[in-house]
Amino acid sequence: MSDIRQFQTHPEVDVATESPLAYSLQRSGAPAITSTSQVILRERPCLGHLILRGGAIVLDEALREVLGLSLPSQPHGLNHDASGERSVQWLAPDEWLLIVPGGEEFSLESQLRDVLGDSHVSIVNVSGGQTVIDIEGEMARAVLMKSSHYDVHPSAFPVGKGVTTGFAKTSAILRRPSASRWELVIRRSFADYLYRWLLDAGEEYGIGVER
Amino acid sequence: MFYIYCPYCEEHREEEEFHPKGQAHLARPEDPDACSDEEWGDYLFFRNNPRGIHHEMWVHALGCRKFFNITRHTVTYEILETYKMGEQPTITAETEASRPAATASSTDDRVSTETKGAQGVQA
Amino acid sequence: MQRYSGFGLVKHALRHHEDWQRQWRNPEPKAQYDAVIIGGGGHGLATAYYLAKEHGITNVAVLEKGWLGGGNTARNTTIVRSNYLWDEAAALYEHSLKLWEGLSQDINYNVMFSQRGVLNLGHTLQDMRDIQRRVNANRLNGVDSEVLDAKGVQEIVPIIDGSKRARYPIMGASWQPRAGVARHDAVAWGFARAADAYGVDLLQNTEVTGFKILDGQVVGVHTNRGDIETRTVGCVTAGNSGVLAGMAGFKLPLESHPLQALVSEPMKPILDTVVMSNAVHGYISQSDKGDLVIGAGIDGYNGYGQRGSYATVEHTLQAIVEMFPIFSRVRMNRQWGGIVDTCPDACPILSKTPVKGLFFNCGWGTGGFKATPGSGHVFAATLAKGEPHPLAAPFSIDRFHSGALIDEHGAAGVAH
Amino acid sequence: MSQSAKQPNRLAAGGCVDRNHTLNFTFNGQAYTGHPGDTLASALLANGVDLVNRSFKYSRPRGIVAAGSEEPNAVVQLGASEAAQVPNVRATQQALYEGLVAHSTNGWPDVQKDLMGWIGKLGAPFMPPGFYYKTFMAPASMWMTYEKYIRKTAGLGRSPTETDPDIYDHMSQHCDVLVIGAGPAGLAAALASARAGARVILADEQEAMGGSLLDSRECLDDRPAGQWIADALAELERLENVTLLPRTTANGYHDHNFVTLHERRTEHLADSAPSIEGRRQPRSRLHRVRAGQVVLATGAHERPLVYANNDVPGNLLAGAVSTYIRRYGVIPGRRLVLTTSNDHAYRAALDWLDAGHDVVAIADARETPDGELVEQARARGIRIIPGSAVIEASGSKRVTGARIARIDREAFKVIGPVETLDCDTIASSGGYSPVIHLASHTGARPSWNETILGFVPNTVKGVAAAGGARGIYPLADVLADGADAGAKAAASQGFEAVFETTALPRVPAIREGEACALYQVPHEKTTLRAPKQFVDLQNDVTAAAIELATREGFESIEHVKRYTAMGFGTDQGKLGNINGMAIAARCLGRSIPEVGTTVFRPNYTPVTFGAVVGRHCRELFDPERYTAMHQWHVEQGAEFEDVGQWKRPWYYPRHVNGRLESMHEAVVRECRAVRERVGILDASTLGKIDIQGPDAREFLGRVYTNKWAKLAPGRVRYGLMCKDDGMVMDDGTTSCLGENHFLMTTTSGGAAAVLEWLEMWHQTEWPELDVYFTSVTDHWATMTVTGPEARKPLAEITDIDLDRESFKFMDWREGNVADVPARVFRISFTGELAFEINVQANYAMHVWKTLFEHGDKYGLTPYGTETMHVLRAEKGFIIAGQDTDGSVTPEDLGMYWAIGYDKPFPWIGKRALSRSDTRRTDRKQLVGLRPADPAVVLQEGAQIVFDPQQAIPMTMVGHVTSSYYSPTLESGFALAVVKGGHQRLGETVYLPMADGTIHEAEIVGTQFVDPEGERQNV
Repeated sequence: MSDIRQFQTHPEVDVATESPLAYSLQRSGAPAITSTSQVILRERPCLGHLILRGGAIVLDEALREVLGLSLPSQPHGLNHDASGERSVQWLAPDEWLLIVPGGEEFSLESQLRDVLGDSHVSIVNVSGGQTVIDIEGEMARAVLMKSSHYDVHPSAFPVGKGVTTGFAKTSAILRRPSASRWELVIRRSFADYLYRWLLDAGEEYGIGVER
Repeated sequence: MFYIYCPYCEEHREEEEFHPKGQAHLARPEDPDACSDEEWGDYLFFRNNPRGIHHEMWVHALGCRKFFNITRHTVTYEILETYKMGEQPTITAETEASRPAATASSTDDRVSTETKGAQGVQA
Repeated sequence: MQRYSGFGLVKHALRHHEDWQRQWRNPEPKAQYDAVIIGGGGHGLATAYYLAKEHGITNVAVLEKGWLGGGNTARNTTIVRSNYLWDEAAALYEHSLKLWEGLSQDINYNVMFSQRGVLNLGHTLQDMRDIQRRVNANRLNGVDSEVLDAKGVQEIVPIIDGSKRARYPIMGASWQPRAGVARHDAVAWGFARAADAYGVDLLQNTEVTGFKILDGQVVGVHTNRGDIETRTVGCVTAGNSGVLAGMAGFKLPLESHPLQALVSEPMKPILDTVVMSNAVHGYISQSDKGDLVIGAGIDGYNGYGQRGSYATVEHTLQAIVEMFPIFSRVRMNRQWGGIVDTCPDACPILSKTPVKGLFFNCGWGTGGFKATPGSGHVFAATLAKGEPHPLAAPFSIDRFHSGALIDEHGAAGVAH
Repeated sequence: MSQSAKQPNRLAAGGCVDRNHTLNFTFNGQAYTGHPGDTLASALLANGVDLVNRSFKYSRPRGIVAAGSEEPNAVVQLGASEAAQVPNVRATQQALYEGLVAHSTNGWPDVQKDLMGWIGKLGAPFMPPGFYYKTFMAPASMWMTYEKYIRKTAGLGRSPTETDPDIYDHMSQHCDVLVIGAGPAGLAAALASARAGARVILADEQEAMGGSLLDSRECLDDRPAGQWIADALAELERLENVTLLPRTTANGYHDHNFVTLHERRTEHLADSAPSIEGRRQPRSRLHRVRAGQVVLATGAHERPLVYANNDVPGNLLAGAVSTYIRRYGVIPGRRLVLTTSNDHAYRAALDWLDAGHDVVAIADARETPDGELVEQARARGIRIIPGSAVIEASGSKRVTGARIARIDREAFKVIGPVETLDCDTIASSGGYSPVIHLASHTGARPSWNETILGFVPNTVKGVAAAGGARGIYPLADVLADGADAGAKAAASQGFEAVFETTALPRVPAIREGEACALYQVPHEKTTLRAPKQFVDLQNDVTAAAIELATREGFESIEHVKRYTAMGFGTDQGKLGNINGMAIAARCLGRSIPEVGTTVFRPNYTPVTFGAVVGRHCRELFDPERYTAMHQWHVEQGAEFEDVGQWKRPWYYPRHVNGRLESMHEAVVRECRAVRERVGILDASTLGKIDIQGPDAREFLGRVYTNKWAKLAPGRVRYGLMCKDDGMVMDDGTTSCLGENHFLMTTTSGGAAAVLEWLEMWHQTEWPELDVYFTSVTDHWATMTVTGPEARKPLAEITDIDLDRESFKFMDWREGNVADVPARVFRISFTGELAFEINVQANYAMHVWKTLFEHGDKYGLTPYGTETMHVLRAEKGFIIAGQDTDGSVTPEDLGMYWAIGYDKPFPWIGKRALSRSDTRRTDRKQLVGLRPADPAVVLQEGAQIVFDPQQAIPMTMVGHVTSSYYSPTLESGFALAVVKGGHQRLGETVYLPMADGTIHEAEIVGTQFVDPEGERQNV
């Protein structure tokens, strides 16, 4: 849609890049992972994040065509492509979050816009505004229970689910891509607060951070 | 602490994810300039404040960010239904008045599973 | 009326306290009164007292659906202050504060009005601008008020965390030395006893079920104990005003919300002033019994359940521990909720209504207790004359149509 | 030294304490020992400590009365260090640990020789309820002095004066069935629902689970109760769907089955939480439980009888006597008199005998007690005195005797001679009160049950009481009731319940005689003249006080309670409230249900603030939001300002001549840099909303006051947003990115509210408009390069043509800045030439640093919010929220140019501008103020008057909203609102200050610098 101004945010040359957690890892440090660490954190920085808004049917068709990925139509659905590197998650009846390897988002948006033509949709690149944190380990669930009021019991939160919910004193997207791994999608400006929160919550479980 | 069924997320969520936004079904006058000061003041400031069934708007602020309506009892705090924007409540003060008096669950009837309405009912 | 005094107490003690009189009668309703006040809380009882004392109108009934002082009078955090921003509000609350200052002697009932001072803290630059603005306005309105810096706050409350460590460090405060706290129940009982002595009938367990209105003039009320004739009705039913307005056929610009409070276990004196913070949102004082009395926030939804959401209590205690980290090991004993009628501009309604002879005194939001004597005083004058007392006049319902709101939300600090 | 010599009241055998290990503790400075398994109370009793406290009003000696959460007297100060002080710990609920240090909370100079006790004794007659309302009134000026002394005598323990070393946390829990209480009913309920497959949480407040079974004399399946508890717990522990929470009190029951459980994780170990492998662990944890169904298996509290001097140490609850003997192996005396209204209390006498000590007599208020336990007592030779009760205890610091007489309960009279029995312990039981507190928290009122002589709960949807909590007491029935409740709870959550009665343990039924109603025991003297008969021990409320209250007209139970302070203690009236109600009922000639019950509120037992706060304290009290350049600001030594949750650089003090600049110096330097050369601001905190859709433009026209129909792609416009009451709500610039694509900016503090505002209008009022809003605040980092030389550093690192003609004011362009794709906006909040650079935040630090690499030679100076404020105020640009306060319209601001009066759609706020009050010409309007003395910087918030000579109260006509020193003007200047100000340019106003000075200022326009707006176009 030519009435929308798309914008490639990635530089063509290598420049210094700082993920939302860059400052925090330096300021608060990254506790080493030890044999008694029951929780492990890992940032997956600088991925491509797109917010899709529009009708489910047109967006689903476009996404299938471009990525071979179907749009979760049910609330809280989280679909991955075969590689597991690309995912799309239901955020609201007219809103989805697409996460792809960093750098793919511009061309993906272009391709989607090409396919979507004049449909009334919105695609917004928010890659600089959020980051993903992996949480793993036997006490990962306990840390989540200390942080969010959402029910993270396996019976209520199966693999393939993702929700936007309250987390500490802000909100976050909480996802369960596999049985052993949780993902938090958090906003850049809150990243330091949430990092400190997670380290504090995980202290009694010997939380470690993989860099 | 309310447990609110979000009609868009199709599940119950904690009250802390929502913001109450006051009386539901308030329509902005089509032609504000045709309103008298009194009519405009009524629209701005005068609200229903019933002791009993109340229809109110909430937003799932920390979730799907959708606005929706709740029929709630302002004394018992029971949520009788939640419904999407644009829909009408199935439970109102009038429908409740015409129901047979609800019996409070007593010690003999220890687990009441009585439900009202189609959705958003407190389990 | 039996006169209370220390000497009298000794006399009664020698007689094993066997001759104490009732503090008020328990009369049967009469068929007709010159004025009926609906609501036997602090404001209603004060209205009755001043009607009798200042205007000589004693054929008065106070109709209370439960027990005297059982509404918000029994559930508030007892703060009394008058440092409001706008001229109209400051005048009304200062009028009240002046009445507080002689109240125990006036009604011969020790309401334990303790002028230990109130601090309203500022944590941001904008807070401090608002504080300066309010204090300057108070000063020029004749209300005692000054601005303190962080050091000044620390001097008055040594146990507060005045360090920069805090998430929102304390930058300063407004300080009203004449402000303080009072014993909430005693205010209702004292006014009740004093009004009763003038012959006012205090009718408990008497619930109004409707109004008799003839040609736009109120001529009586229906109650669960029969009908009562009167051509003057003052409605002072915080937490129920909307329902009564509905019975009279009109709406009010207010909503009833839960307002919560809590107390700690009693402790030895450690905090001898009142500390309020709008920015981190908590306010605290220590009662004469030793409890920390803490006001929580107002819940955002309508509610008549006399309870609110637990999260509100959590947020309040977070704020208290943020300001007073030494209280982390102190324990919360009890929490409760009141029902406050809130107006869009956080100011009350003292007004005539579309029904002649029917007056409303409501919408005090979270600020009602401190206004009790002043509210009763100007409302009594309003009922007696049929026209608003000059201090009440700006608080008419009309302002919501004209737009002349008295917006205490804006810059007045927390309106508790 | 033998065990018994060290702990004279410790039995040689029995109980669940570990006699092989000894724990040392001190009480009031005296060293004692106890054993693992003891509570502080049981250890004190084992050591023969009778006197644990002084009462708060009369300073009477007090001892331990109960064994659980209902204990009113044994409230102690705990903690070995100042920071670890805990006020008001109930000794009956505090597990003993090595090194425990406790003190009595009252008593001066100490609890034994309490001088206040004399004052209490002499003063008591003058302290009826409400005495302070009746005195201390003259002279009025003395009240604050009286109050000081009243305050000193109040309170129990003391607050620590140092910061708590411990941490606390919260945990969210969800379950199908929450069972509260792990006594027989709770265990049975948990087993039944867990076996059905439900997710179950079982919480119990005691150190060990088992409840009343822990001191039961009964057998289950022919085995001691302890073995059945162990089996049940073992089974529950094996089940994955069960969470067991011992030492966990359900303290609040909130709406929609939200229950707070307070788990004491380390309080039984030490006064400060021990670290494990150097990792801090929380002292306690608050579980925030959302339960599908709740089973209240909270049991019942025994009621003491109210007789004269019933507060002397050595007066205990009958059940507590059994608990101390059977659970802790402690005999709290040598010679027992039991006074009871029921069979169940006979256990205490049997247990006492089993422990090898004398039971002097049992005074039974019933004429013909005949239950099985009565028979057993008779058979063992205990003297039973029917139709009688203890009417008075003798002794002061310890019971020395019991005065017993025949009583007529109906007539409330002593009808026989008084016999005095020599004893050191009086156990009493007036029956049992189901623990209905939790059920009452959500507003359900209980009902009086005449059969069990107690209130039973009425519950709301999703909650059921079981066993003793609803007045079912025989053990077999309790187990069955619990199992039934558990099965039904699971079934209602969709779990097939497989419960069968055969699954229950066999318990032989015990034939019990009917209990009688007895609360206050009559005395030979009238209540007002008899020795004190205590109802609420903690608050020193006596039967006489209640009688007096009712005489004085306090007829509602709420009035009685408030006038006497009954039930306001830390025990919340668990022991005394029903007795108090019964006494009030007697005095008023009403029945107990007519008097009604008071409303129980959370908490069931008090909870520390720390536990409620959890980890939302200290550095995690509230989020701190940072921009992508935050680290740079920190490294530059910036001072920060809190703007909403953001930390924004306020100013950057530099070391000049070895001294750190003051704020004034830094701001003057920063202002000059911008006005004379070039400065840079981190503006990333501005809210940014991406708006897409064919109706985006129409939507903007409705929510902004000004026009948007013709804004072309590539252009930017300032917009003002009102609420529908016409008052300014927010402002910012919006750029047209494409025909259907806009980028809106909001104030830093208003971002979330504005986004919600847009969504609300779209979703609720105009869903037909095709438009979407997405927050991009965090995605873009924003840096404003501004000043006459702003082009120079930027030109060095961008491929964008910065020429003033091709890149005009209020244009935006795309290009690279420091090799990073950027959107650059030529907008200005300083009045100088300015470029606002937006880049994806991950590259922002690179761009920011590169700007400095190239900007140094031009004097590129970082400036903070304070300088921004000065510069914008010099230009008359408002800050929404500072220059406006919710009572200011766009017209009041004089911003007529931003009001689209003739726009076709009645935009938000338009109608309100024509209300009678908003049309007044004497509204407070925004103007500039120039102090007569240029050295004066007016105070922000200073009030303005026209006539400085007026007496107080003065007529105020406005106030200063923004005021600064301007290095450019070399004078102070201000923005203010003044009544009718727009028509008063050139007039003089006055600002009377607190110190008595009166400043004079001239009303001027709001633009102090470059009113023609030429500088932004250089």
